[in-house]
Amino acid sequence: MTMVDLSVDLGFIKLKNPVLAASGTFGYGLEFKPFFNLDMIGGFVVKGLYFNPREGNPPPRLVETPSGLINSVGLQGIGVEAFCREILPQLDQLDTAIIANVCGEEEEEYARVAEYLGRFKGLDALELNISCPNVREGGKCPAQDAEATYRTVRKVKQVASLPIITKLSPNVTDIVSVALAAEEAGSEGISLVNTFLAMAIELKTRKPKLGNILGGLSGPAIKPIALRMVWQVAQAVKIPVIGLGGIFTAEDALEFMVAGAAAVQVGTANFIDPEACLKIIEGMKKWAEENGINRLSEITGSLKI
Amino acid sequence: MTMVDLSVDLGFIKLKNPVLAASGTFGYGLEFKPFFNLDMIGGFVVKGLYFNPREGNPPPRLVETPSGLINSVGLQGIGVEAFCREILPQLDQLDTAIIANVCGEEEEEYARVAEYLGRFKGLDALELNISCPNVREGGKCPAQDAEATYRTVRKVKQVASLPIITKLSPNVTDIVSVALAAEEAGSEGISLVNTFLAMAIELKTRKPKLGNILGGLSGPAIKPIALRMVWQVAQAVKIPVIGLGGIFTAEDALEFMVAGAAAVQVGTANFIDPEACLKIIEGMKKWAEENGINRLSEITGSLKI
Amino acid sequence: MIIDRQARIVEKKNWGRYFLFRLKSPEIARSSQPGQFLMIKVSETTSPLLRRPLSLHYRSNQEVEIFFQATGMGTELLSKKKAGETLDILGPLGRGFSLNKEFKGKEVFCVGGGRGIAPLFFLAKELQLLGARPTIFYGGKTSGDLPLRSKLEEAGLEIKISTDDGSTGFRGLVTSLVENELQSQKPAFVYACGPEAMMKKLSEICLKNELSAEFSLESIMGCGIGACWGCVRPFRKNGEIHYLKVCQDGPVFHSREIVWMGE
Amino acid sequence: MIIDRQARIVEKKNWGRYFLFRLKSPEIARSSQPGQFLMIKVSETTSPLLRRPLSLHYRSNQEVEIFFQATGMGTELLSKKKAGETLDILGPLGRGFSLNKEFKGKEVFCVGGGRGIAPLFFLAKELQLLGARPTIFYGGKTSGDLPLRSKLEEAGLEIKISTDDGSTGFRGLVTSLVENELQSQKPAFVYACGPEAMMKKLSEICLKNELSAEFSLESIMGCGIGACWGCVRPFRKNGEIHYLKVCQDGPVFHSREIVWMGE
Ligand SMILES: Cc1cc2nc3c(=O)[nH]c(=O)nc-3n(C[C@H](O)[C@H](O)[C@H](O)COP(=O)(O)OP(=O)(O)OC[C@H]3O[C@@H](n4cnc5c(N)ncnc54)[C@H](O)[C@@H]3O)c2cc1C
Ligand SMILES: Cc1cc2nc3c(=O)[nH]c(=O)nc-3n(C[C@H](O)[C@H](O)[C@H](O)COP(=O)(O)OP(=O)(O)OC[C@H]3O[C@@H](n4cnc5c(N)ncnc54)[C@H](O)[C@@H]3O)c2cc1C
Ligand SMILES: Cc1cc2nc3c(=O)[nH]c(=O)nc-3n(C[C@H](O)[C@H](O)[C@H](O)COP(=O)(O)O)c2cc1C
Ligand SMILES: Cc1cc2nc3c(=O)[nH]c(=O)nc-3n(C[C@H](O)[C@H](O)[C@H](O)COP(=O)(O)O)c2cc1C
Ligand code: FES
Ligand code: FES
Repeated sequence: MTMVDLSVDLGFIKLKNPVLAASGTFGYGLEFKPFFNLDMIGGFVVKGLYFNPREGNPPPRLVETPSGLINSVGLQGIGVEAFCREILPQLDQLDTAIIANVCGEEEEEYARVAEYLGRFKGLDALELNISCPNVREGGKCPAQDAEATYRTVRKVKQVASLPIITKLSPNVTDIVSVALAAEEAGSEGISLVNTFLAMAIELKTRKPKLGNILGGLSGPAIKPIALRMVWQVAQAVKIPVIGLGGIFTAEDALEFMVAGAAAVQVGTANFIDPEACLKIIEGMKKWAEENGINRLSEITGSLKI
Repeated sequence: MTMVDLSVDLGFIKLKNPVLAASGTFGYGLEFKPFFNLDMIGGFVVKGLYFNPREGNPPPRLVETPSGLINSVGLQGIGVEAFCREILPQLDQLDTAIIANVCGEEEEEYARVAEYLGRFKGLDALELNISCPNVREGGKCPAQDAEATYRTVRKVKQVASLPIITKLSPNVTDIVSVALAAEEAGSEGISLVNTFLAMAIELKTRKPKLGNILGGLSGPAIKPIALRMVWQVAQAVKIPVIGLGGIFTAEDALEFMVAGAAAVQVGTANFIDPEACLKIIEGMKKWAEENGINRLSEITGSLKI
Repeated sequence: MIIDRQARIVEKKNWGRYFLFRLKSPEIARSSQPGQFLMIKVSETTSPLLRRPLSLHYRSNQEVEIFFQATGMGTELLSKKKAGETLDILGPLGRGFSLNKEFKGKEVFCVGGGRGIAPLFFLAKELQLLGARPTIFYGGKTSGDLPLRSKLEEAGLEIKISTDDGSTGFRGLVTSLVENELQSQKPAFVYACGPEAMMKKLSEICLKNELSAEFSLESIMGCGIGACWGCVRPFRKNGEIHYLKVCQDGPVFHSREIVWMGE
Repeated sequence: MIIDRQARIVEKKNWGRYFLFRLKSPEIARSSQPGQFLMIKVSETTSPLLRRPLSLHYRSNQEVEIFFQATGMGTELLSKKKAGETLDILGPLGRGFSLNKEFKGKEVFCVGGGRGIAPLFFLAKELQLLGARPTIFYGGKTSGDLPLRSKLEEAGLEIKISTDDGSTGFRGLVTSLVENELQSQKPAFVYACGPEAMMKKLSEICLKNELSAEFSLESIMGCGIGACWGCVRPFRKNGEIHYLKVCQDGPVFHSREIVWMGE
């Protein structure tokens, strides 16, 4: 049996395999060091970074739902300075792709964070998180509007020295138009989806279960919708698409690739199994071997209609 | 213990209890006669009706997903004439609310179907299905656009002798704006949500699992998103809101009411348990008794923020 | 149609990936016909969500039997249930095999591939009661796929065995075994259940030999009771092609109506 | 942190809604401290999705014990597992109780309400090894909520019992029992685990009596390993209020840091 080539060339970044850990589900990466050698995975996206430290949303922040999880963490984090000072030097030791997840209260802040991160070594790309439902009133975000998306990406491009992946929100009528706006604004890649705006109620108290009332739904429950969106976007854009949303198994990951994803991200699955990324990579390799596929990247977009 | 009053007055229709069976999941109603006395439930919405009979989409039409079901039935049905001739007279014997689900290829057809149905006795209201993702190319539907919603509802209102419930699609950026458009166009009620546009891929063959490629996701997986939308819409409109999406238990139904629903619909649950509606009603009654609630309708919109 | 939420597993048998449960469910047993099926709840949670359709393998006065292969998450979970536990079952559902009184004294073929044998035991027993002379053709990939062989033999049924690898019985497809047999005798009727490819081939053989046949088809089922329109397949009716519900109009169909996959 | 995917249930005990499992898991046993917890997979499907946090009730050389109450779907499913089956467990996690060598020869109180007794057995045994003199205050609604009473007694631990209904032991809240006891003796330290209201009340009693105390808190956990930021609660640190992770910075916190619910 010949060795399967798992590597993926996204143009702006080469990955040793197509599996990245998703932002907000892999901490700053170091949390997973006790479980496996981080160099084994394609890379990871660190927790969302605002310029300043943030306390995040009031608890409770999690609700388990049927095959899903709602979170309203609200991007609690240490801010970009502490990240570059304390965390990044440790990540720079790793031989895997490190992507920072860039957040902002308004367009200006995205640009400031992106500019600041560009001054340090250790990062391979920036993921623009214009799609977090846990920050603004009513869960609104720039990725819900093609024009706001274009403006934000454009502004960041002007100051960023690193390649940009724009992360889209599924809470839209027409995901393709937002993806096209990001592409036109110069984004080097697209990742989708972020979480679905959701809610849970505690019947006994008649109160929302989340301290923040609304939160974002992730996990296997959303996979069929995320897969549909990845397929639609991959057909429309020319830049590489990174697919995510409910990926728990190697089969899930492979389906996203067949739908058009060049790479995938694994989110909620890391919580249930800290070795999830590793197992998914192993499973993909095994599948490729069994199916006589020498270069895994060949299957991207191979859906037969 | 005093008897709990389960009845609900929607203004345009009185229900003996707030539980309706959802369109497309209860056949023409008669399918459930072997299981229980149909007079026990608040009412039911019959399968979607186009003017003419339809064959529906090619099989496979169903995919099971984590805590969800994707369907691409595509409104196979007998058409409005056969319905009024063969089915409606049987339904007219029942002492429960009967609602017809009105479909159309274009605005004209909605009006034609609504007008035709108004000539017969036996129906209590019409539910305008402007939100089915299984008919048009790419899953598009009028409910994805506030203006198209307004136009369609308006056109139907001009010819309809029965009250109108407009059924919304969750595949939108801003559900509230669509709900407001329906209200402004004269809709007497709003129901939400219809299914989420979704997809599944058979890895072995690299083909879509559904004959129609895309389908609509329903079931417990979508409940947290549906509940959020019902809450948002109920705060914005003055007309009664009927909530649905993944209701499987009495607790689920009660949560939708607390979020603002005046009544609820039960869909996919009917497939897993043909007695689902009945059990949910019983569970709601028990809950009301245990919590000293005399009129169940009091809890509508009682969410404490 | 009866929902029995407390059908107790009286006996459980297991051969590799194949399982047989005997369930106490007097009401369902009483009204069952061969070829009908049950919808079985396999989980108390919402995953897997849907009930699973399984044919009635046998029924006695108080009990029904199911015979199944663990192939995916649902049947896997079901296979872990133990004797003494209860199942939530719904049935009997669908239109079963037609049992023609004229078959009395006549030869009929029952052809089953793999787990497709499930409904044929009940059918063959009823055919015996009718005075017909059923022969069961029982095919599998290898000898391990024929766990019901001794049960069929002990029930005094005429059986013919085939395996793809020749590990037992005729070496080759069960359809070839049927073709061989047709050299020496023509049955009054053919019944079959098994993989789509096997049934399609058999239906061609029946056509060529001018034999009437009924097939029990599979389809992904949302409800099993005719409410979801999810289980349809195309069928020929009065010269036209229409989508019919496998759960309600079938699962047993006459060969001349069936449009085989890939046709 | 170790993932043991094959921790075999060596023994299972059951009293009403309460369950005790003894699990073979040498590596986890070796590195465990009282107050630490495990994250336990309760389902092979995606529903329930998350692992469940359960305290280490005891550990021996090769084995660990968990003691839990079946309250919802997850613990319900867990309670159906049988001896001989295996569990997928992750641990030991979190920061446990602080074991101060200076407690040697001194009286310490361990206060547990309901299932909150779980971590206190392991703790009390370690305190004994240290030469401290632990007294366990074990409170429940009624006598059926005190299933571990005889186990604690047999282990030679000093225990005091209360029930809300007086069906056994002191009639009233376990916190009142502690207050009574404080009339005659002041312990060197107080450890507690139980319902939020009980612990809040106890922390007030400790404040009034100038006692140092540690509490094991509960919180809904996404991961248990510090990766999701989902389990936070507000805590007092250097005069400010911050959200800390219960799974990583706790689950055991000093009473002076804790901001009680509704404060
Ligand atoms: C009328 C009828 C009678 C049947 N009788 C038997 C029987 O007696 N013994 C037996 O072993 N099998 C029988 N089958 C097939 C059996 O229903 C499937 O093997 C089973 O549903 C697979 O479920 P799973 O969760 O193990 O597999 P998964 O692949 O995980 O199932 C996923 C989904 O696809 C459906 N599905 C998958 N394969 C099939 C299939 N071949 N047919 C229908 N639905 C499928 C499942 O019901 C489920 O909704 C019958 C099918 C039908 C339609
Ligand atoms: C560090 C820690 C140690 C614990 N130790 C024990 C123990 O030793 N024995 C014991 O009986 N219980 C213990 N608990 C509580 C136990 O985790 C919950 O009872 C259990 O998670 C409930 O799950 P369920 O599926 O039965 O309930 P459900 O209500 O169906 O659970 C739904 C969700 O809420 C979470 N949840 C519900 N109640 C709690 C709770 N009180 N605390 C944390 N999460 C909750 C569940 O984990 C799940 O994510 C501990 C909790 C924590 C945080
Ligand atoms: C607890 C939690 C925190 C998250 N934080 C972030 C974040 O900081 N930035 C971001 O872009 N996405 C964040 N996400 C979204 C995930 O990266 C991912 O898009 C989403 O969870 C869908 O993938 P999944 O179903 O595999 O989890 C978070 C998700 C969860 C569950
Ligand atoms: C098989 C199937 C067929 C459906 N057909 C219709 C329909 O004809 N008209 C309609 O308005 N909604 C239809 N729906 C949508 C349901 O009425 C409901 O809006 C949706 O399933 C969400 O509710 P649930 O999660 O309770 O199923 C259908 C849903 C399913 C699963
Ligand atoms: S399975 Fe629902 S109609 Fe046949
Ligand atoms: S449970 Fe995930 S950070 Fe604590």
